[in-house]
Amino acid sequence: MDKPDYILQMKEIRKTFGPLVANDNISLNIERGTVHAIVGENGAGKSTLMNILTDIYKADSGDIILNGKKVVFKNSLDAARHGIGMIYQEFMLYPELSVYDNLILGFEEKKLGVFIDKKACKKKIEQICRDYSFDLPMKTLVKDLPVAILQQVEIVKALYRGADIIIMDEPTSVLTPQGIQGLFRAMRNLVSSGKTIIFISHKLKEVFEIADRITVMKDGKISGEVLPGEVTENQLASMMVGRDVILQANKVEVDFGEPVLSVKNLQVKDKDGVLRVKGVDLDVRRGEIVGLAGVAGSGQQQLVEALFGLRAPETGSAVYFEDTDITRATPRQRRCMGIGYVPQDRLGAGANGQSSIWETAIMGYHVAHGFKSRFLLNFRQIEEFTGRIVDNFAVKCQKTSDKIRSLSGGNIQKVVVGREFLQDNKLLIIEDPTRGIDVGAIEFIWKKIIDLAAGGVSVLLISHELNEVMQLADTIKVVYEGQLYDGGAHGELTEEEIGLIMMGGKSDEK
Amino acid sequence: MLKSILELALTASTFAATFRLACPILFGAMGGCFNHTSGCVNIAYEAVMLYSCFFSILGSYLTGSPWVGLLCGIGIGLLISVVFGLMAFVFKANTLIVGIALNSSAWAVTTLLMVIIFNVRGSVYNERIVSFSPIHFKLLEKIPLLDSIFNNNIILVYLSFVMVVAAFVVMYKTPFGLRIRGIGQNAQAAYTAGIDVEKYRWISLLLMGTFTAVSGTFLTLSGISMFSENMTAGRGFLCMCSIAIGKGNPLKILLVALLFAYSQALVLVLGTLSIPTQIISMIPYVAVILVLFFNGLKNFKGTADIEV
Amino acid sequence: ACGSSDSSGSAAGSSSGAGASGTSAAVSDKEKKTCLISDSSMAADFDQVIWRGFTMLEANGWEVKCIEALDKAEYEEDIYAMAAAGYKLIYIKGDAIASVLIDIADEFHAMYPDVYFILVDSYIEHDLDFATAVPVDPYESSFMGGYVAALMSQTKEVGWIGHMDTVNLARFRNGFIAGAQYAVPECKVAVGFTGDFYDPIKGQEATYAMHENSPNVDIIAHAAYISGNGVLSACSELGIPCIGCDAWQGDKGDTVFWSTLKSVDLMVFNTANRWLNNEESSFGPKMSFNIAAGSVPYDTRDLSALPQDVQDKVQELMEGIKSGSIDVFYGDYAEYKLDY
Amino acid sequence: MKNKLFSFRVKKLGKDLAQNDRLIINALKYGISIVLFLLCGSVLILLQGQSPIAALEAIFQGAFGNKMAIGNTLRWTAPCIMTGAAAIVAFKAGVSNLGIAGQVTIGGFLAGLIGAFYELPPLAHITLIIVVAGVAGLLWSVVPAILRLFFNINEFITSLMLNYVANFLTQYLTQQVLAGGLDSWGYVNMEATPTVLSSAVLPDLIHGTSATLAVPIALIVAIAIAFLYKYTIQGYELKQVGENLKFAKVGGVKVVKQFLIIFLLSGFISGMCGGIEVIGTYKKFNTGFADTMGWDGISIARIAELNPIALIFVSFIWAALKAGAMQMERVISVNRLTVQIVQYLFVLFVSVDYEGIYLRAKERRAKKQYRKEMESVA
Ligand SMILES: Nc1ncnc2c1ncn2[C@@H]1O[C@H](COP(=O)(O)OP(=O)(O)OP(=O)(O)O)[C@@H](O)[C@H]1O
Ligand SMILES: Nc1ncnc2c1ncn2[C@@H]1O[C@H](COP(=O)(O)OP(=O)(O)OP(=O)(O)O)[C@@H](O)[C@H]1O
Ligand SMILES: [Mg+2]
Ligand SMILES: [Mg+2]
Repeated sequence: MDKPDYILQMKEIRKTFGPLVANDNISLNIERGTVHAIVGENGAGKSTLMNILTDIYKADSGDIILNGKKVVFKNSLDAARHGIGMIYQEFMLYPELSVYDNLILGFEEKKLGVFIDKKACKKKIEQICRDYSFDLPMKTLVKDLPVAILQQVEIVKALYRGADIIIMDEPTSVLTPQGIQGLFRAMRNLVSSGKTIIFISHKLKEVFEIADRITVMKDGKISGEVLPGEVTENQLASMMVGRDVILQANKVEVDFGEPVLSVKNLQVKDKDGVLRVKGVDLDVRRGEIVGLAGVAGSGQQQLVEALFGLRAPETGSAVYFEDTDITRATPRQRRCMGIGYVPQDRLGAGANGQSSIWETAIMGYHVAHGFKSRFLLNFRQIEEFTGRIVDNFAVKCQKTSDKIRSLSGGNIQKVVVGREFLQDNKLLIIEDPTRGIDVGAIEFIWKKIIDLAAGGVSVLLISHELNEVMQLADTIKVVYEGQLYDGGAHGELTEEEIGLIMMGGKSDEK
Repeated sequence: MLKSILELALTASTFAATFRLACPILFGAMGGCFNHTSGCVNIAYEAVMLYSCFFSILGSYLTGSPWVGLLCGIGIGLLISVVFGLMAFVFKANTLIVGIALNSSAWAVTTLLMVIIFNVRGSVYNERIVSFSPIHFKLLEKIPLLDSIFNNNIILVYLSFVMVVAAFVVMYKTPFGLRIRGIGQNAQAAYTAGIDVEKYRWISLLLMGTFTAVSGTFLTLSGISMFSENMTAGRGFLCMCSIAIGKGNPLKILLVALLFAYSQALVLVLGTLSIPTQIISMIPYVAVILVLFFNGLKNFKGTADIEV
Repeated sequence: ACGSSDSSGSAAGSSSGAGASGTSAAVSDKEKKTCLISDSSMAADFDQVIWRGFTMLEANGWEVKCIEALDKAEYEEDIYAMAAAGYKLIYIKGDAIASVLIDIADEFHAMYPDVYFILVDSYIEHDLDFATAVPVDPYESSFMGGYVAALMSQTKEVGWIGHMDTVNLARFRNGFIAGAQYAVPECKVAVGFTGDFYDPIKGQEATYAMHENSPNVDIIAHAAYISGNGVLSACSELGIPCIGCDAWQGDKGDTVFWSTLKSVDLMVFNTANRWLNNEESSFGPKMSFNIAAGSVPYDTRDLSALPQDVQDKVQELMEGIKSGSIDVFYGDYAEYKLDY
Repeated sequence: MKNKLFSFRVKKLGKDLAQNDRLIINALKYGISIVLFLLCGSVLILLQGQSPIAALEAIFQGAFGNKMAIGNTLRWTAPCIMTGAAAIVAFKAGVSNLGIAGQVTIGGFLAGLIGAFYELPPLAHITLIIVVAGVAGLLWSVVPAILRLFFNINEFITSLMLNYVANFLTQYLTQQVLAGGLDSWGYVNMEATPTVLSSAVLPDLIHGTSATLAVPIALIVAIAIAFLYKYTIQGYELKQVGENLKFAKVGGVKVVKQFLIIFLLSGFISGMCGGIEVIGTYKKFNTGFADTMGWDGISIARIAELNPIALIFVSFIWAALKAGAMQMERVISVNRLTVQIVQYLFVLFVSVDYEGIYLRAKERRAKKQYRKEMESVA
């Protein structure tokens, strides 16, 4: 075939947000029956482009050509009717509805013209599950499911809607290696049965594994289009960032001191009263990075909440920080003692979306470090500290009184991380510090974490990104079903071995 | 004393009154539950109801037919909800404030209209205002207790209970209800599912306007055939509370509405004993707080906390 | 600005006409101009009755105006403003306004020496020589209502429905009971409340409740302001004869056969005309407008529709009260006697 | 300027496009609202067969025409500021306190009691009354606070319901307990507590008018709130708690304490407002005097965009309208309800999201411009 069979072509797409040009005359061709990856830095405009494709945003100018015909979507429904399905970076699910309701919502089969035809819907879903080998608990409420399953729900949803082109915006960011392999199997399955997939990811290794063709975006423009065989991972990374990046943490040897944090028999219930952490013992020594790996929903969330005083542990649990009993201490007390915390959910817990950058930047600092007066805000000090974050972490912003929401996700993350890193903490609890941020930023944050530990700060790193844990941690622990399993020291076990423990494969070896 | 309280509280007439008093709360609440579930903070029930009270009697006065009155009431209810919708959805105003402004001006507007049209203050009463006539079921006559509780009410009373079933079916058995629930939980997700969120919000708002207006018509044309200033007397807020307590589920709302109606009925029968009316009048409001309290007991952990 | 009288009122001609129109013909140097400053909304039936006095005046060529002074802060200004606008006879309803008048009396009188005040339905103590307080006690008219109710009742069991337990309402209730038991000593009175001033639905339901729980009650009277309209319509529906309140409510239901009136409308009409004839010096600081003073606690339309023997008894009672031979505060009810 | 943040802002002012936009948006907002307000008002007045000009003149006369009128306007300003401040404290921190009216009622009731039945030297008496009224309002707001904090029950409904309870409770206490039960006939005015002693009466601000010291007290409250939010750590924490609770909790803010403080502060200000109204204006507690005050307060606070300084001006205008409306009714035959209607129409008009509309329009224009340029290039 000399003329490729393009299912989708985007021509000269332009989209601006106020003064910002998110997509600058982008043209993109997608071949039928392939996995087409799009990579790029944070804020390069990938999500925006996809949102234009699904008519969430209207392009300022440019055309979309689908199956050789120019189309103008009236709304998202219209886009979906044309066979474009999207799995969003942030899941588009309804927490209080069952999986079944989540799947059919908006595309219900009807009987008698007005009622939902449950049987017909069910049949259709079962057919899809069988064809692509998915297994979903239909009656469970979505809020009770782990992320890996939610991912599947999203895919089945797209298929249920009859999508021919499935867009996946960073679908792997919360999956285990096994989960990722499962997803890839499903993707290959889909492609082989004629579906087309647009795959957005920051994880270049995965891109190389699955993609048939890779488009690189930078600053709202397309900076190159390559085949996976043509370039190396490092070449691709430098195409994205515009300079060389080494996605490798340079660990330095340090002597660990005495335990800073020691946890004895920690038991924690979640808000519905289910015991999620079932007797955890853990020591973090001075200067040590302890990494916790685990599938989402294994209890690490409750573990972290208990360690930072956001959730009360059960009686019998004990947590010591530098020999002080902090089992019942409040977050405020912990902050004053020198414990910092980078929460996973950056806009939910890390920052206040409605506030300005400085208001987010001094949260916690104003407690632990404090101002000259106990009652008044000291704007000189605020400006000084915020400025340090902006400078040290290269936050791209116009002024510190801007709304934090006006920053891109990666930059928000930098503000949050910077706030905790620059506070002279003795112990840092870091949860998913690089979720959804680009390689350049990841490299940067990794370096900061290693520098911190080298400076004598203890770090407890909880990440869904196994690679991250393996790269950074001196000691690896795996959380499975509320219990802690040994994952060996740095470099001791392979990714596959740890992945197996995460799935409960080695549960005897406690 | 206690014995006579109990006796009065359990007589058939108290239940009959409950049955009737629940009607205006139910209409408003069943109409409004979709609006609530779609995630819209709307407190304008009082306004819609009061306007509808006035226009119902106006319609009935002009034509002598309660049905025309009902239509006029619904018409104005729709108009008010359109105003609300314009402000809330088109001009993106804060819905709480729009609700307050509508509620607070409703009394002034209807009173002014009453002065202009009927040239009276206080209340409008006129022979030309015709109410709905009660329906008599021959079948029920033979069952004494049911007869005294359920028989001889106007059609709206029965319809209000049919509404509960209808609202339940729509909420849980139709795409419309499913979508409304989805929009309330994650409007963006619904939008990406190609659902015209605005349209559904509008529909649910208009439903609220329509049925809350029927509540208003019930107040004026259920036999008393009159309009008086501020005659809704806080019923709109009771609608709103029962929706919120029932979390938008029509069956739960029914229970809450019956509780309110029952405590209102108690006020009337207990007045014959010499318990101060002010104390009895507190019952419905204290009942709300108690219901919420017992509902919330399961959240009690011994310490003050805010779930985040 | 305040709505005019109840469209169905037409009371001018009908309410007994005691000492009415003849006087206004007299020639006077005074302008026929008067106003009312009330501390409550004209929505209340009682205010409507007062206002009816003004519409009667208006029909006789007076210029009338009313101010709903709903806020305490404006009372003083209202008084000055109306005097400045040339009103020389000012009716004040509400003790709060009256007490403001007393506070500013000296200053005001120096500025407007020829303004005269009538303090409507007020028991306030004062020593002003340019004001007269005219209390209108609901006790007497309720007594008359109870009296008629007991006479008309077959079962000798009557009902009474009020709005809320307030001290003022207790006078309505006790007057009614006293009257009923004066007519028929063994008469029973069932008492109910609507719990709300403005909610006719509750009036309706309270009536149903009374009908169910005291099935013997065959006549129901109300004193429940606007909620009372619900009582009347429920009575019409149930076919129970009933008694209205505050204004002639014979038009508000088929079975309303009596209305207990505090005839402030007549008081307004009377005093205005007497003031026009320069008789105000005879008013004194306090002028009671009870039956003895010419008040008529019912509407003649109602009276003429009663059976002849009841009519006679009512007339007899009226005469007795007027002459003082009948004491409405008999027996235990003496404690309700007010000392004017 | 001492600190950098400020100098940074000041430097930007004038050049900054966003600053320019803000000006335009505010001009649009108040311009459109006022024009619509005048238009609707005129139509309503014309409908009643009167001249809008005369009505406006009367309103102006009634609000600022003479010493008395200014006093009246000021008198109304005070409770508007106080209830508005109570609303700002609550709503800025994310608490839907719809119970302001109830808290005002309870505060007013206690003020009436202490004013009438305890004797103290004037200054001590007034201070005691204001403090006790505030505490009473505060205690009344504790109920929804506890329900929220211990049982996770939204305060939206509980606080609203407590308004009715407060109203009936004070009615009961006034009419039945204080008046000595149903069968007594002691007081002249049954709807109110006895008049307060002269030592409890709040002194006049302008002699011979109804403006009392309530006005400066209210001003102090508003300014204190402004200071609290702008310059104090406490205010910073309150704001963060209101905008993102989890963020604040993770940041080490004692959220339970802050939440309680919000409720209590809001309740305290409301209660104080009740006390000041009673000893300043009415000199006794009238049942139901606070019925609409809560809604008014929330409306005013929203018009002021939850800014305590703007609140002062908005309250003043609101009060002027209220005072003017009375004069309008006296002078010409326009029902004062007209003013109430247009007042709330104004609330509707200002509540429109002009910022969003303006920015969207601006973006559309920019895009059109771009498309035109592209076409002309092509
Ligand atoms: N709704 C919006 N309003 C204003 N700016 C926006 C909006 N959505 C995106 N942007 C901006 O547009 C730019 C491109 O954003 P986009 O989300 O497309 O980036 P991305 O390539 O998906 O980045 P990431 O890898 O972080 O997801 C960013 O600078 C972002 O801040
Ligand atoms: N893009 C930005 N976003 C937020 N804050 C910034 C930004 N750039 C600078 N600042 C802050 O503003 C302050 C002053 O800005 P900047 O360094 O540009 O000033 P300058 O003009 O170089 O110095 P000076 O004002 O002292 O002459 C700094 O403290 C810095 O923290
Ligand atoms: Mg993205
Ligand atoms: Mg992004």
